[in-house]
Amino acid sequence: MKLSLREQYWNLSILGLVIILTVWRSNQLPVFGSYEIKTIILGIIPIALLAMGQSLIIIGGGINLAIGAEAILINCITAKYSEGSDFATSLRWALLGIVISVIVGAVTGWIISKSGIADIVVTLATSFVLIGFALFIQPGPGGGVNLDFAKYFIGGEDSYLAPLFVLFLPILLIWLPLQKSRLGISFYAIGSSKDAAFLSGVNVARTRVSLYAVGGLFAGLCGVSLTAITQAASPFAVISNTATLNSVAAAVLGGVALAGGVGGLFGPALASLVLYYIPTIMLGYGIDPAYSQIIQGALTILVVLVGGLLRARGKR
Amino acid sequence: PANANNYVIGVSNGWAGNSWRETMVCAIKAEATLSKKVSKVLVSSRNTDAAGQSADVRAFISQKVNAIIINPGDKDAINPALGEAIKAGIKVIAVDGPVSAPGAYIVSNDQKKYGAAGAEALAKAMNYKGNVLYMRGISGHPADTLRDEGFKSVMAKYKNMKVTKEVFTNWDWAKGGELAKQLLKPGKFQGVWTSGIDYPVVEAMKTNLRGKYIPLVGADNNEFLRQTKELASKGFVGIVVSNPAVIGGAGLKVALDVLDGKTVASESLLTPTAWTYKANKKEIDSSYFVGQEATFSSAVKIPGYTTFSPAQLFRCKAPQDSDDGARA
Amino acid sequence: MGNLLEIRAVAKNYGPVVALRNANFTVAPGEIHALMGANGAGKSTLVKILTGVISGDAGTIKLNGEEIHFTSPDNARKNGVAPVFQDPALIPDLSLRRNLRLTNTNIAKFEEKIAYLGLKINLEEQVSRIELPILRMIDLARALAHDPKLLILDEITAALPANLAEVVIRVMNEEKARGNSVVFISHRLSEIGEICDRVTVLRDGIDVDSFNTSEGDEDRIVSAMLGSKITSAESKNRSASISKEPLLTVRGIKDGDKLVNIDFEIYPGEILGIVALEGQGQDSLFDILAGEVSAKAGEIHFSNKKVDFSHPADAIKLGISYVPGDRKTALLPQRSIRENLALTKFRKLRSWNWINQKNEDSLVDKAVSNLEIDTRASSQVKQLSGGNQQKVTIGRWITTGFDLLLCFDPTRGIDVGTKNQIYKLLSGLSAEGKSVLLFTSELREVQLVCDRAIVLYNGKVQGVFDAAKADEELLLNAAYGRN
Amino acid sequence: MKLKINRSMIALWIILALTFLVTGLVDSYFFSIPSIGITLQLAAPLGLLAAGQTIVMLTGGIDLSLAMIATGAAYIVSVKSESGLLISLAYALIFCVVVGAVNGIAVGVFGVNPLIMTLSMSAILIGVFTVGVSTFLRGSSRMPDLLITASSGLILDPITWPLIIWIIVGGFVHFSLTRTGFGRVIYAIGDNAKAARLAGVKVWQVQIAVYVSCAILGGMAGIMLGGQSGAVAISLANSYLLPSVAAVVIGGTSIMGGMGSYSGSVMGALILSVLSYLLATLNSSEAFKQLVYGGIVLALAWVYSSISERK
Ligand SMILES: Nc1ncnc2c1ncn2[C@@H]1O[C@H](COP(=O)(O)OP(=O)(O)OP(=O)(O)O)[C@@H](O)[C@H]1O
Ligand SMILES: Nc1ncnc2c1ncn2[C@@H]1O[C@H](COP(=O)(O)OP(=O)(O)OP(=O)(O)O)[C@@H](O)[C@H]1O
Ligand SMILES: [Mg+2]
Ligand SMILES: [Mg+2]
Repeated sequence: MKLSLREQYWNLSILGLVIILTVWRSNQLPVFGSYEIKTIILGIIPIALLAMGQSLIIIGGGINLAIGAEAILINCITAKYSEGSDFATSLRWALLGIVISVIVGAVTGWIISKSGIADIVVTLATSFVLIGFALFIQPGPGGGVNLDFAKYFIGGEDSYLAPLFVLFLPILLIWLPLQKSRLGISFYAIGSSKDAAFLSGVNVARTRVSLYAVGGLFAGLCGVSLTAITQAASPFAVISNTATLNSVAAAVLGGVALAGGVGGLFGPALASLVLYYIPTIMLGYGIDPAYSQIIQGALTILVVLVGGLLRARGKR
Repeated sequence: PANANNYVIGVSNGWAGNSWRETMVCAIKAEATLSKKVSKVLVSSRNTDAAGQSADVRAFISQKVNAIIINPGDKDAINPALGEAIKAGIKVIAVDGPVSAPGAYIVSNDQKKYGAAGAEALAKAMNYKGNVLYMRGISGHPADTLRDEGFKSVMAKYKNMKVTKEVFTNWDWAKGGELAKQLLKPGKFQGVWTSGIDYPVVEAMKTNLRGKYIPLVGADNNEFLRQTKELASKGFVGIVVSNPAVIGGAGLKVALDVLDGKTVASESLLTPTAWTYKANKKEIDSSYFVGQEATFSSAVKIPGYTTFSPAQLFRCKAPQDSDDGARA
Repeated sequence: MGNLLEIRAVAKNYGPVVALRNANFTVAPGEIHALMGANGAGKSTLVKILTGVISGDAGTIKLNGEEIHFTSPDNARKNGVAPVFQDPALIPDLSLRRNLRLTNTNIAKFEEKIAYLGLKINLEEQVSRIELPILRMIDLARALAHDPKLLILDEITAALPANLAEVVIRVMNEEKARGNSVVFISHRLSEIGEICDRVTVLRDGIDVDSFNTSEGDEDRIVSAMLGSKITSAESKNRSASISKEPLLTVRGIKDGDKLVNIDFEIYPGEILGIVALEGQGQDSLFDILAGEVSAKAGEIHFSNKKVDFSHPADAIKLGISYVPGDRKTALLPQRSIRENLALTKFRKLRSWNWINQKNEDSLVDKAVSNLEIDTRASSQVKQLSGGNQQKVTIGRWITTGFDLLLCFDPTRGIDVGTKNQIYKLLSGLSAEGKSVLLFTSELREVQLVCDRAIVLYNGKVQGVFDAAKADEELLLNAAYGRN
Repeated sequence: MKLKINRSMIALWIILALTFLVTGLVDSYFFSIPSIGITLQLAAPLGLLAAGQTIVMLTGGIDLSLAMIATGAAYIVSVKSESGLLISLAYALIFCVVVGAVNGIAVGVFGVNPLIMTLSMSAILIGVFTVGVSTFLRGSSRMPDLLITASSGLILDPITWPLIIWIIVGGFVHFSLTRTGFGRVIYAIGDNAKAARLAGVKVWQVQIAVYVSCAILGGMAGIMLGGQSGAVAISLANSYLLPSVAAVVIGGTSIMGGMGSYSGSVMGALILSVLSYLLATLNSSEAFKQLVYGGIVLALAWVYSSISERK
């Protein structure tokens, strides 16, 4: 599929930024080898997967403030029932967790369609409900996972291939085919103009259910990867809220328009790298982390501002 | 291979925007500066989950720090990353809460005793009878679970004392105050135990009980110390349980000892004390800092571990920030 | 021979508003059938029910004698009923190719139809970058690509320049020649008589008349549409009263795009018509005069003073008011008629004043009764039909007061009755000494309401004409650059 | 129009009455005069936050920095109170105006999406205050006694000072929105900013005024929260951010802008406060409470929207 010009520019600028930051970071480190690369990829997997799910939903004209809670719930489910288990059990629970996440997403989409309440409101409420469920299942930190299973996510020793696959397989196996399919186009359609989409024969309600279900798929992947990376789970609302807000920031930095209908998943995946690098590079200099928060906030505003100005110029 | 006077220390704090944690970090910086053995303290402090803290730890490994001081959000979940660190020869010191990674050192307040010490003093103040409002921290949080164990073990001893209401404040000051206002009714409770969310509860006693104070267990928060002092004459019994934030400094001390090749116990637990104004007037008076924030953790030294003065702590300068620092 | 389409006793309520009361409508095979009716008569609602966009409250629909109930436009298209809706049905953020994918349209066939319509189109182009008239043609080509037995065109010509409107008429005739049927909705009476076989007129949700065009004429349509309240527009003839001092002088305006060099002037009390084919830069000329965008070069003088607008507020302060072509850009869709009418009163942040309810009531009541706005759905302007919405956008300025009114195609998609009201309104304003700059896509309006007209072509003023001499032929020739 | 608003308000009244009754059944002390006084007192800061959020949401925006603005204002007042109450309040006011103006300029002039702008602003403020607590904002964060009284002082059961303040400020907000030109343009730019511009409204000026007003209301709420706690921590108002949005939304204000009212948000704030009381008194696990809170907010929004949509 051909990307729109705007999207190409955006992705290229973000890619440029990522390259600059990567060089910067690599200069900061005594060695920049496969362990360091693995470190970076593992550092962004959860937020990147979540950002992809969020981006998809925003593209479809929605927003999911419960996406972090969804991931935490799946994290809790899989970690609880995979603790001390063999490979097959861990795999089974991982798959089941993803299925549950898809169902949770679909139900969320269904509620939004059925009730006619704004996405923000519904997902604000479901975020409490999902954390409630997570607390039921795993009242405190704990759980575990089969180590061989976890290896498929975190890789062995210094190899970064496994995490790289975890990061890119969803894009290759889910996003690329989806984007070419009629369903994927329908996501853009309902995000761009619900009325026009309906007149074009898109079943808006059903598409929204699928939209949130696919978003749930990414949240589920995020939850499973959390289980694999940490080999445990923690059911805390603070964590899920932070993750959700980061996913929105990454989506926007990645060129997804909050108005819907515009953007892709490559940009947000790259943007989560930017969000990882800023504090990490500042950390490398021993700068007070409070400043990195200020810089990250200011940079986000700046990127969105410049992007907005460029877009306004492009329209003329 | 690091130069003995040039250690680089990484600090990972997974919960930010809270003065206890800020003081903990400042204590690490102050102690590191004083030791003259540290060239840099790299701090990552943000609200994050175990995956985020693992990422921090791995970034420290890439950075080849000599030791990592971590305040873990989770006992087990950071183990994969900490394991990699220990394997790479980096010393790992967990402060405030434990980690289960083999080879890591733990410097922590004894949270079980924290729960018990406050409960014991509360029982005494309540004359071993009456109803207790039990205001915990975050449901499922390891420290909360340990404190609960200690608290309940004491309560079990006294047949005439009953926990009639148990709530979670999420260690949120506004929420704690709100809960206290919603729950404190005249005559309903004879004492309150809080997991450190203390001073708003005293405010709630003023409004709800119209000044008829009941004993309250809190932590060594600056504002609570003040209330304990000033309201003592009005019949208020405040029980101050120490939970020093400067434990970060103790963590740094342990880190340096380990780096210097000294033998250090794998677990150092500090025993909390419970003060009341009647019994510990001197300690409370000397611990209260007039010009400090309400939530400031007032215990500014841990004998045997920390060496900085309050002023040095308040400066909060890492070696790389100081004009006299070892090296930029 | 049976009917292709048979609609019986269809009804639809939107809450308290009855959109369709009892509508009957039949279309024979190979017939071009005009569906007429005043604004709000229920034409679009009927189309939407027929094509499965919404479901009716009552009634039956038969296609080829079989009762059907389409659940979506897609469903309708698959069954040989292809609609072109009044509102564009293309997704703005998607490329054309992906839009076609969405409607399961055969690309090759679509391209063939595009060629057949005489257009050239890049399938990768994003829809939001395509101009409205071309979008309407694309909508048409897409409908044709589904090989419909029944083609439904809801006010497709409203946004089309004359040349493209002709193409649409050619298409309808060729569909008919192939034995297919067309339902054609338009407010342009002149189009109806020439090309339609049969006319059905809706009034207040009821089909009040239906006849073969050979049996009746435009007057019959108009009287059926309007019931008793028939009015016809009279040509005006009063260009004598124009003074020598122009109110507005425009010199050498450029917009960096279509407009190359525009010069003209308007006198107090004058209605100046502007005529141009689609895309001659007329919209950006209006935007410049209204202070919405600034010109790249040139000068504007108003009341003998050079002016420079950086915001519409600057123009409004001087007495220049703007009624944009797209009502959606001028209205607050979710707010009441009252708030829409009174909006300009509160444009200044400084005027943080208490609203005088009584004053406002009388102001609003006056505007509503002057303009005969249908207030059945007064709580939200978006529930009004197009004509009533247009009245609100003009009414706002009448309550505010102005010296020069910029009107961009105010009668587009509006029924004859309302049109005549608007003509009368404009004439009345000019009699009070106000000036009007009127862009119109309906050439006959120049002689109906204007004193003079200028024709834009190639970014310049091609000619200035006295309305009395500016018949449609002359204007059209000038608009095509022939004179 | 009258009919529709009344229907929605009736729906909200019914919902409030139901939650009120259920809470009273669970905990009979809730019906006592002092308890009602406390509930209203606790609702006041939420009601003020919701007022700011309502104004912004009516323009189609959202202010996610509101909690940090509230906390910041309270922190500044408490730390600077040694230099005098009025001076410390003036500092807080300046802080609110500056932050609100930056939000408003970014949104109104540079077209930055409000969600992103205020989210980032919140991150920036957290950073600034974290640095500030140990440097330029060092000091005792105890609230001055006068403000503690203003935030929780009793006048005559169940009437408290915060309730009076809320009624006065809330009434001012309500009438500004419904009866003044400023209110009209707020609705106008939320409904269709382009149309408002064409009608001569300087949209950016309104946006700035709106975000500044929101920040000032947030600051008041923060000071009230600080007063109710007795002292200020830099996480003071965090847990009020989502409820401030929920109250507005339950009250029927469209998140897209242009539709809604402050009276609805007041009802939303009251409903959430009663709900919070109910959850505090329930003897159940945290998990269950989270479930119930989310479920009830969703159910309320759903019931409300279906009642007020049906005509
Ligand atoms: N969503 C709605 N809610 C309430 N009333 C509506 C709604 N949509 C349309 N109406 C009302 O239904 C009636 C018919 O509207 P419709 O759009 O079908 O008219 P129309 O014949 O297409 O007129 P026009 O030529 O102006 O487009 C109008 O009176 C209008 O006010
Ligand atoms: N099942 C349906 N039957 C009939 N019409 C429908 C159906 N679903 C949607 N529509 C129509 O499609 C349009 C958009 O539908 P949808 O219900 O998705 O909008 P909405 O969610 O109410 O819009 P918004 O999000 O703007 O409030 C509406 O005009 C509605 O009339
Ligand atoms: Mg119509
Ligand atoms: Mg219509």
